[in-house]
Amino acid sequence: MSRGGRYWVLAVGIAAVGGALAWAFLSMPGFGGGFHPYRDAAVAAALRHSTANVVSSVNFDQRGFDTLGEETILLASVVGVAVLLRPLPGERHRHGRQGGHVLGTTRMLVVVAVPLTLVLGIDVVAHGAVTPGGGFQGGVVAATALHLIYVGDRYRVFARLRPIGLFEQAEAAGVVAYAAVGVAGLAFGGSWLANILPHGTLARLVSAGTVPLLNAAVGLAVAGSVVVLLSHFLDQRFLSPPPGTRHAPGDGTQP
Amino acid sequence: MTHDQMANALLPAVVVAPIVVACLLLALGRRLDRPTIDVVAIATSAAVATADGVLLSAAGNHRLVAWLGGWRPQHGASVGIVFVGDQVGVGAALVAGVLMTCALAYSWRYFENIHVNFHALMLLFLAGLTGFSLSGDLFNMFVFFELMGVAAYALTAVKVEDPTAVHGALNFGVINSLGAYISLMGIGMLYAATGQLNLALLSRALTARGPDVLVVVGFVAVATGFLVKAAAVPFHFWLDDAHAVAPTPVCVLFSGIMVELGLYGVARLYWVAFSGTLEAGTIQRLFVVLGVVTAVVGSVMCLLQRHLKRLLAFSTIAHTGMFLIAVGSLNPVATAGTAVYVVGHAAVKSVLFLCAGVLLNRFGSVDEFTLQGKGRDARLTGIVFMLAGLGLAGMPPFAVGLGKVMAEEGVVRAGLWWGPVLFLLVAAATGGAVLRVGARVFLGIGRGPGAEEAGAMSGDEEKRELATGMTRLPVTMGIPLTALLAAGAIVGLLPGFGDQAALAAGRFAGRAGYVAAVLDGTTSYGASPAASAGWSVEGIVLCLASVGAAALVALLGLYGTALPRQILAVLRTARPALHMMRSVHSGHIGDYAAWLLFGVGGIIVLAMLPP
Amino acid sequence: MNILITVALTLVLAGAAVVVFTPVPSRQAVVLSVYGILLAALFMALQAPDVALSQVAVGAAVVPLIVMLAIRKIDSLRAARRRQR
Amino acid sequence: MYPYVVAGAILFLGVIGIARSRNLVHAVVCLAVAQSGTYVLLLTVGYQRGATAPIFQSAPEKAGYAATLVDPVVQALTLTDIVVSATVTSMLLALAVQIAKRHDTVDPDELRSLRG
Repeated sequence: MSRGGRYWVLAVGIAAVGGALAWAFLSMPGFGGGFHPYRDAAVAAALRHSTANVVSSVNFDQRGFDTLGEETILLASVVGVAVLLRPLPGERHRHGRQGGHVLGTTRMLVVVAVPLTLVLGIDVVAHGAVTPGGGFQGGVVAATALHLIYVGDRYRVFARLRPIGLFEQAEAAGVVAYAAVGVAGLAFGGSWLANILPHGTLARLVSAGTVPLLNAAVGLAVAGSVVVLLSHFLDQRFLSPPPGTRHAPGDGTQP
Repeated sequence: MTHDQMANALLPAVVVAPIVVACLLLALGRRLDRPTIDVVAIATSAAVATADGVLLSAAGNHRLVAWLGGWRPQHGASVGIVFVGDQVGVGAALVAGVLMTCALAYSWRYFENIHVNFHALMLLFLAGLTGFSLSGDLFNMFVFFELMGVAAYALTAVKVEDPTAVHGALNFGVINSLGAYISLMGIGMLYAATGQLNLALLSRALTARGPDVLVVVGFVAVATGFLVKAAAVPFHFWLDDAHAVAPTPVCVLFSGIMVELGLYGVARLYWVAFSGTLEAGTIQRLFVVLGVVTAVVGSVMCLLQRHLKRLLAFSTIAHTGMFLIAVGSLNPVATAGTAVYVVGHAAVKSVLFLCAGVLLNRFGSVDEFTLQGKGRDARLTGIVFMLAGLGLAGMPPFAVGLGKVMAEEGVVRAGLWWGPVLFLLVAAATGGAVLRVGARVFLGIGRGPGAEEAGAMSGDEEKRELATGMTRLPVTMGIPLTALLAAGAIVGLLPGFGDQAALAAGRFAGRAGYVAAVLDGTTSYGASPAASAGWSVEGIVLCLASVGAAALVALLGLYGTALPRQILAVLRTARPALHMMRSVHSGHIGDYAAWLLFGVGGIIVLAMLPP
Repeated sequence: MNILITVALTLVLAGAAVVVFTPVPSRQAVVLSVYGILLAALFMALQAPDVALSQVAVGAAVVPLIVMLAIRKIDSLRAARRRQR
Repeated sequence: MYPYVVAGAILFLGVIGIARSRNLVHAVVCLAVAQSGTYVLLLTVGYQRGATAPIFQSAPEKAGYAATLVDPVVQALTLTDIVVSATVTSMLLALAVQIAKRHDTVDPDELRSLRG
């Protein structure tokens, strides 16, 4: 289809859908209103399980299966990217610049910023049931800590600090741990992902039953996933392009 | 173990088990050798299928309900996620499990260079398919929809060295994601209107609210994502791109169950949440119009293909059109017929894709004209292929035929007297196209390409899927092929299968029963009228007619250029229209995005017109 | 309070338009990062600190970084191709 | 109603971007923008005037406390949505990189392998 034809089709679509959406928005409860039946039930449920952060209660307790699905999506995408970015036949790993001359500032960054960020990430994970944040946000922060080393282009240092196999296993272990808490819920609480641990006191670090455990599992899975995901993209820089990539029909596939 | 306990444990287990095994395979993958990985993956998927079978037999007596996290409803409401198993939902999961087992068996030694990742993706894909069929929560359905999607995009492009594969996967990913986001918009709107995500709670709230514009637009928006998966025209463009390029075992799952699950999603959404609110006549009109357009576009495009996998993809689109009409007629017998049809279609379509894979691995092409006569000595593959082609056209005793008989009866009862004629044409076109290719490849008959065929996408660019060439059919490929073909025929002959399907469809469409099972715990189905549906004399005659018509279409395709000049001149007048239809399938992602929005607009207009 | 939300919404809308209508991908990655921060600010105004934190980590950092890496790879492929010719 | 219109407009902007795009990376970014419209819709639907973030400092003393918090459910949904967006984006970018390798171009107008 020509560019003009495409814009016409799109314009008709947007006119129809936009009009209908605007009309529908008119009959939606007004912005900022107080009609939230699910909220009312969810807040009460979070209190019953002594979970101060109601969002965490929804994510890890009330709708914990969504989060298992979400971690699985993340896992699938990491495996998918690994498959998609694997070196093609003819692509070789170029020797990256040799490490060794790490600049003072970069070293400072590594020494100071990395542990700090790592601690921050772990802290965000640990307090997921109490303050904003949780396994997901903390996991990303922790993964970022490791990638700060990339600042300054010290890929070699980075590659040594980052045993990918280990992170892949951490990621898988996180998802398995989440499922294991789920099975424990079935075994001791009668349903999958039941919150079987004592709920403790609201707003304490150890409260909310299984929520901190699930947070930790997600933190592990997310940190592993983000590191592996980024590493596949980083590695692309060190692949020499395959010779003569343009595809010719029947190149060597005929018997 | 009581019935309740079993449902509670097993319904989520069929989703979690493949996820856990996939993780273990990934974590240990480097230490395992390839046969172990194959065996573990096949065993897992077979175990899931077996558990689905157990659940299916249990679902015959009661609806199965599992509240995750133990958030059972108090005073008729709950904050948790629920899994619900009735015969249709569990049946869909079972089809997914069986197809996955066959696909994994077939891909024994496939993709050696990516080792464990292929199996992990397949198992995660299975978890997505199963979770989507069992979930009773709108947002949870979205999550599993996305899981299916993410695994499917990667699986489409597993052969990264194939330029068309990466392109097809990207088109697939963008259009499916866009559809999913429109669905999520709809979920947000429905949440604003009702404050609920659970289908049963949504159903209660919507029934109390009545059909205002917000409910209609919300329904259309949520349905859009599912209709994209179901490949309804004009949301179908991703399907022919993805099917043409995805590895054969993956195509089996795409055509056999993933597309059908899109339709299942729409039907589930309508019957449970919206059937108490929306005007039945409006919904009927909407789906019938969509279905007719889809069936026509799919059939015509199917006839125009020379790339075998792309041809099979368009035949799936044509069948989706029939399913949309049958389900959209809102008649329980037609819905039952669709369910039977889907099972039969899954079997024969999978066989056809697997045969295409065998040809590809042997000759390095899936092009009808390149392969002409090449398959003469591949007797078993040829016989299986032709039988599956006849099955696709509706030949008794294949389950496709039984489903077609029931669907036709149902749509006529719903007042769509022209339904059987359209179904016959679709079966003739799609079956005929397959038989044409079969005759050309395995018998070596027919003339060369005409002007119109020559311009189509060639099947020569497909890359082989096995590292080493293949001269004869290996056992690991032969068994799934013959087993699936036999299953397609046996299911159609099972005594009482049609009756059971009709009963199950009646329960599937029972809104009150679903809501009561989820919220009040009354899981028994209650008395339902004894349904009877099955082969009838009229039906068999119609099936044989469609097989005859398919044979005629195949002959026309093989020797069409030998027709008298006057007739050819008349046929040539259709050429500009065909050319336009073909050029709309441009492979351009911008076009597809524009068509997507155009389609949503069209559906909204159809839904808002006065009845 | 409501003025804050209105301003944030308008900024987000404008940010989305700028991202979409920035044709050069490498510039777009930067704009996307800014857009991510605008969204996070809106989420803070909407009393969603959890989501805002996530949005900063993912939408303003990780995703733009991946976009940047993909662009660099594609550009280096193009450069290599030009050298071959 | 303004917040909902903004959400819808962002979705449309994303689609327009995909339709106009001359570069697949650009198209993928536009898809991510389209998805951000859903975040805005979900969170604005859950907002309540005068209510605070759904986190307790201490146990509430009287009934009706729930009405003082904005809706946590939509926030949880948005969190999941953000993860989905990141995964889909990275997957599609990986595909774009492979397309660049195999087709020598990332301009959708020049990709002609899947016609008819």
